Amino acid sequence: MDSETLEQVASADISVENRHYKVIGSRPIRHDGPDKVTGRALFGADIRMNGLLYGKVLRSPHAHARIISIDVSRALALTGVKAVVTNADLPTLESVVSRVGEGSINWRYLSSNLLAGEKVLYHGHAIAAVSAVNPHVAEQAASLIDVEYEILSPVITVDQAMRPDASILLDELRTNELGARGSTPTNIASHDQFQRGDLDQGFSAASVIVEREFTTSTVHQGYIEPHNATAIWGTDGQITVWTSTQGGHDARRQIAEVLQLPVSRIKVIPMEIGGGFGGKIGIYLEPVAALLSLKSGNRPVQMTMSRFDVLAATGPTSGSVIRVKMGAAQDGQITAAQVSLAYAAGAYPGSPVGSAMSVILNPYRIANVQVDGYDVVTNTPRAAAYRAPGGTNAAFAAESVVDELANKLGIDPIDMRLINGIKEGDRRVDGPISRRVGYIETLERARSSPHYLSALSSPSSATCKVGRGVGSGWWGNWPGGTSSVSVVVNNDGTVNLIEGSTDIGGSRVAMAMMLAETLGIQASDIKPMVVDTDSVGYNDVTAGSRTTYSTGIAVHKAGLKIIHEMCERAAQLWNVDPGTIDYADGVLTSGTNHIGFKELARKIGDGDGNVVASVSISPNGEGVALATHIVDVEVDMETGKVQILRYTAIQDVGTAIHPAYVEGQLQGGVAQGIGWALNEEYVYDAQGHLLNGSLLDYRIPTALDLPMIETVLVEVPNTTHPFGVRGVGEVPIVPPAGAVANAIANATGLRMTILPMSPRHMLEAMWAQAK
Amino acid sequence: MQAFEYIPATTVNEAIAILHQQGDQARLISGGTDLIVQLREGRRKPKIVVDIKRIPEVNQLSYNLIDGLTIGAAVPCYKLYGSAVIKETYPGLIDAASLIGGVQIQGRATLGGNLCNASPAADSIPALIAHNAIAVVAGMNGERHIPVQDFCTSPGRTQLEPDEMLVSIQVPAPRAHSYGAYLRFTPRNEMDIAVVGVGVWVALDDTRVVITAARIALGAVGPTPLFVNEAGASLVGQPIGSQAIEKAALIAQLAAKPITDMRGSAEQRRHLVAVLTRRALDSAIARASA
Amino acid sequence: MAYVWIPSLLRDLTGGVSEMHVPGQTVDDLVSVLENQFPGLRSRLCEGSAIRPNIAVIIDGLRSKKGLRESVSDTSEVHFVPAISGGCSNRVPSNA
Amino acid sequence: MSNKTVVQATINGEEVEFLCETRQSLLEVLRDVLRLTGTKEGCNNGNCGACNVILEGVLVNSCLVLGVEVQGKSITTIEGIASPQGLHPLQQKFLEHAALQCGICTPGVLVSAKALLDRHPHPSEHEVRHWLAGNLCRCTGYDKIVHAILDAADVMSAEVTK
Repeated sequence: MDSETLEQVASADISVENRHYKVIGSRPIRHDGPDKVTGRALFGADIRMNGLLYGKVLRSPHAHARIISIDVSRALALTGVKAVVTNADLPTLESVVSRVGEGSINWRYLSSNLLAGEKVLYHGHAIAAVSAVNPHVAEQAASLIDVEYEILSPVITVDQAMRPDASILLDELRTNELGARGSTPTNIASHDQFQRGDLDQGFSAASVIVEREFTTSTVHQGYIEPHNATAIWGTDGQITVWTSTQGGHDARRQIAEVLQLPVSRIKVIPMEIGGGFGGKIGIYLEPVAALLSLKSGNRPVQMTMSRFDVLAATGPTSGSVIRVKMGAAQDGQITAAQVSLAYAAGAYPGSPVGSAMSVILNPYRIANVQVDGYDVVTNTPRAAAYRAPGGTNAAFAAESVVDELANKLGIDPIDMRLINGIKEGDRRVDGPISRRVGYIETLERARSSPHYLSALSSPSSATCKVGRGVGSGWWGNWPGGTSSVSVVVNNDGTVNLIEGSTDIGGSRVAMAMMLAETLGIQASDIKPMVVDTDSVGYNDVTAGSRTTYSTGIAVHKAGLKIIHEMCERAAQLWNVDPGTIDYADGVLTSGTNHIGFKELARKIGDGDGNVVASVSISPNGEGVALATHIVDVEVDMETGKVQILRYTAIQDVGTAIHPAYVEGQLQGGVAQGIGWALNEEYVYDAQGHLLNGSLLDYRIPTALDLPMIETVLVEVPNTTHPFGVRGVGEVPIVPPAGAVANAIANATGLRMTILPMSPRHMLEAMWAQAK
Repeated sequence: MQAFEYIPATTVNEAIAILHQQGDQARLISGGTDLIVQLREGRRKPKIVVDIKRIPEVNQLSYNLIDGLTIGAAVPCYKLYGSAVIKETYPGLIDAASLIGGVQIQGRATLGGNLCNASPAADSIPALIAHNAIAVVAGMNGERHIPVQDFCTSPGRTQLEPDEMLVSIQVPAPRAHSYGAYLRFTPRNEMDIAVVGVGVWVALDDTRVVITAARIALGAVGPTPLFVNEAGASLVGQPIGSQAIEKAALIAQLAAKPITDMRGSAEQRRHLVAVLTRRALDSAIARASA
Repeated sequence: MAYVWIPSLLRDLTGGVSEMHVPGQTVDDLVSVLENQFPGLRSRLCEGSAIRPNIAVIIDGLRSKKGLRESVSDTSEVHFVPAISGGCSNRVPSNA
Repeated sequence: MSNKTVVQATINGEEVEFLCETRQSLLEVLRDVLRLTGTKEGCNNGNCGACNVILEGVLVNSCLVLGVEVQGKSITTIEGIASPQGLHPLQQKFLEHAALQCGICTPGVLVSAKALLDRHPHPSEHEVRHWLAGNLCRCTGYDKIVHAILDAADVMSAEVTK
């Protein structure tokens, strides 16, 4: 088979509905599981080696200040200290914005975020780093670095940053309006817009209009493993980095750009990663550890962030202010919607407001719309991606308003969404025509679910009220990105699957299952492994719900190549034409000859050339994801505390390769969404100091805060994937805040317009309503 | 973390001698769940850390009808709720001991440490005050007794002299028909710091209708845990019922001096004092009249 | 002719025209035709010889990877939208 | 730099002797001195449970114990949960229920769960959730973790009955 026929085979396999799989849909034990339940799995901070030094970072105590001077002499004088690095050790980069797949990056900003240059832009901004013989000495040395600051006034929220007299973070920044550059210094990095139809006409056709402003707090991904990096700058100039990253090749490119080195000088070894959720795409420590190694006599240097560092200097996703005006006719049709979103990007431009602009109204078919989005810099950590970036805040606003419209019209909230829900062929609010999606299916399954059909439970006490809410969410998964895999057939019939997509939540087993399905063998006979950047072709990050989709296609194609080669080998064995060989369920047949995959592998052995295949692809079949959630809450009217009583997540998952891990994605996303809805927030004082930089006061949900999370997997296969895979990981975090807000409104009559809906904010809203 | 010397003391006198010699340079460790965090964050920088866990007196945990309950300063929380008789007799203390941190914190944390750490939001202190507990303190000049209600002087500071140590906490034997309760409010259901905590204790007459004595103490609404004598006193002689309880709650609320911080607003705290005082009294009265 | 949707922020250049048929084989062709008709439009969409990093070209509902070099058909519908940066500014895939 | 102290302890049934600085936590000793890196650091502050170990039969955060405090004590870490005969039922059930995603909290959760079942062999769902409240997991929403522990408890009590 040549490559063209391979393409045909792949596309011939795309008729996926009603297919009966042997491996896909089963629940085998993940290959990396035993190491992870016994403590043997090696995460980034678990690397130990001879001569290891430890690095620590000095961070800014101020939210906004000019650095006048840095004196490292006292630190260097401390016994046990090997080296100090500052921004002066990094190459000076031009302000160049690179197109990077679907995103963009200004390398100079990335560099200044690693080690601050002229200014510190948030409390916790890295300024210098020290290497020493142990972490305690390194920490002490960091505290001996003397920095002189000129303190500037900070802007923490988008409202503060957008004021005309606001303190300016980046002197060179001008507002970009689709290529038009503003003329005056500003904190508004960009303004984008979708506009279609006629708003006035749309609103005048409405019989009910709801208009509200929503405010949401900065929140963090909250992965339990802190960022870490271990690096050796070898005497030969080769750099080796062990790190926890969502993508080894991506980390390599960022390190190369920041250090102005060719990528071939750098090898990144992605270790097991303890959660990322988008926050471990950008680099923070890797080049710093490498520079410390270079300046410490080429000894290995390990850096691990403290939890405060993680919260103060990595991750968070944007706080936002969102205004929504929406009108609907008596029959429930949404006639017009006008939305504006302002997202805090943190210290450098790049909030997820662009995706939020699509997320906010895309579940619905609306003819008259205008959506404005503003990316605003603030004296808070540079925003990073967080699971469906920008989606949760956006959906909180829109889903609240849709719910309120439904209430006012006396329409059931699921019916309201059925009336307006997007279907194949409908025009999306962000422009394009919708492809096949399963939104309506999720709504129908929600309506007939045991949860929705059940009665609400009675309040547990006289001071409590109970209510039920519904919320939906749309997410435009990353259309693919590049994935590369290699496959080797061992002489005992097992198969090595070599990939570069870091496995955060069980993707290795999913890849093994897809290869097993393709080859007609058992998943346990596949040995999936994630390798370093020198050992496999380029792989984009594990993000954007792309891995099972894109790497899955690569795995499938590699499997087809293996089948092709195995047929060739069988043909030689039987002395027949390869074209006569039929391959099905792991058995090769030609006339009366037949042989199993394993047996043939044994016969081939190692003496006659291995059967191997490599594939690198960049597919383009975005599978849009949609979900509908139902939640029951109990609100203590005296304390304002909201308890989640029952939760059901219904999602179009395309095809669930390993259903348990798909359910896990839904449950995990819901849990994060509930945390965002109820208690998670960055608390700053007026000077911009982060006050709650610990896992005690940054309150992610504990086991006692959540009920079991029921899931309903709706399978509407994605026609661009051989097994119908659609990205599933991100959309589960989109509906929860809206759904919980709607449940609170149902219980109490109170429309919450602020996240988190913490007890304090709940009480304040109740008091305001009582006035 | 700054380097320090670690000395496992085996007698009270040895520990006190070190404190006497070293003054502020020495710090005692029992469970370490506060101290180790403070050392790590550089909030305390002792040169010497004295481990008191091998001293017999600080490990005693005993109860009898005459002396009541003796809780050695180094007894971890889990041992309190591991004892059936303590659980039954002092459920109001157990309420607090089982709320400090999670299970793994309770494996190490002690009420003694909770008291000496003197956090305004400490869970055990309002409960101990409500139960009229006494801190037994040893120093170079012998032993002295300090009512827990007077023990804390400001956030992180106590009446302990630099060369004194807490040996144990004495909780009086309960009188008939008396019980305590502790309630706190936190946004999460566990692993959280009290936005407000309320410890109460009530005694009923033999008919279990009239309140004969009551004590109410508040946490996280002032620089130290706050004993509100008037609130408890207002209940004495009153029949159990919502009227008396509402009044006591109102007095407690007026006594609170909350501030706004990252964990809650002053207004929210003032509001919660009344709610929790009411609920804690309901709970203690229900226990006492059962 | 491909059917091109003009982003609302560029409609000041097109005199309010929001969608139109444009001849061409590639996105680059379409942009050239539009530039001829509405001078200044190319520099708003492109930086040097590429689509601006923060703009995505969507053709028939699928995001283009090749930018200006992407082919279009007579029935294609083309949109220029803010790039959905699932990774914000720091997602750094290879195919620049 | 400070002097080091010799400490003897029993770790996972084996007697060990190590040198440590007084300021090193048990977590640092396990990971950096003894290279038992199965015990994880998530917050170094007692708030996440990733470093949980069993000390003298009691569940503790190893980040809140000094290495020098364990002189003469017995410690069980994640590396000591399985036996030469195979995985502990909890470990087996975690695999079967897909009760882990990234796996960083898993060692601490398993150690907590073992301490729970050692003390309360038949916990209710609420008791499991209460006991695990100090173990933060950001991936799973706890659902499958709770199921796995309840299932393991059933299996273990069935084995005891046999």
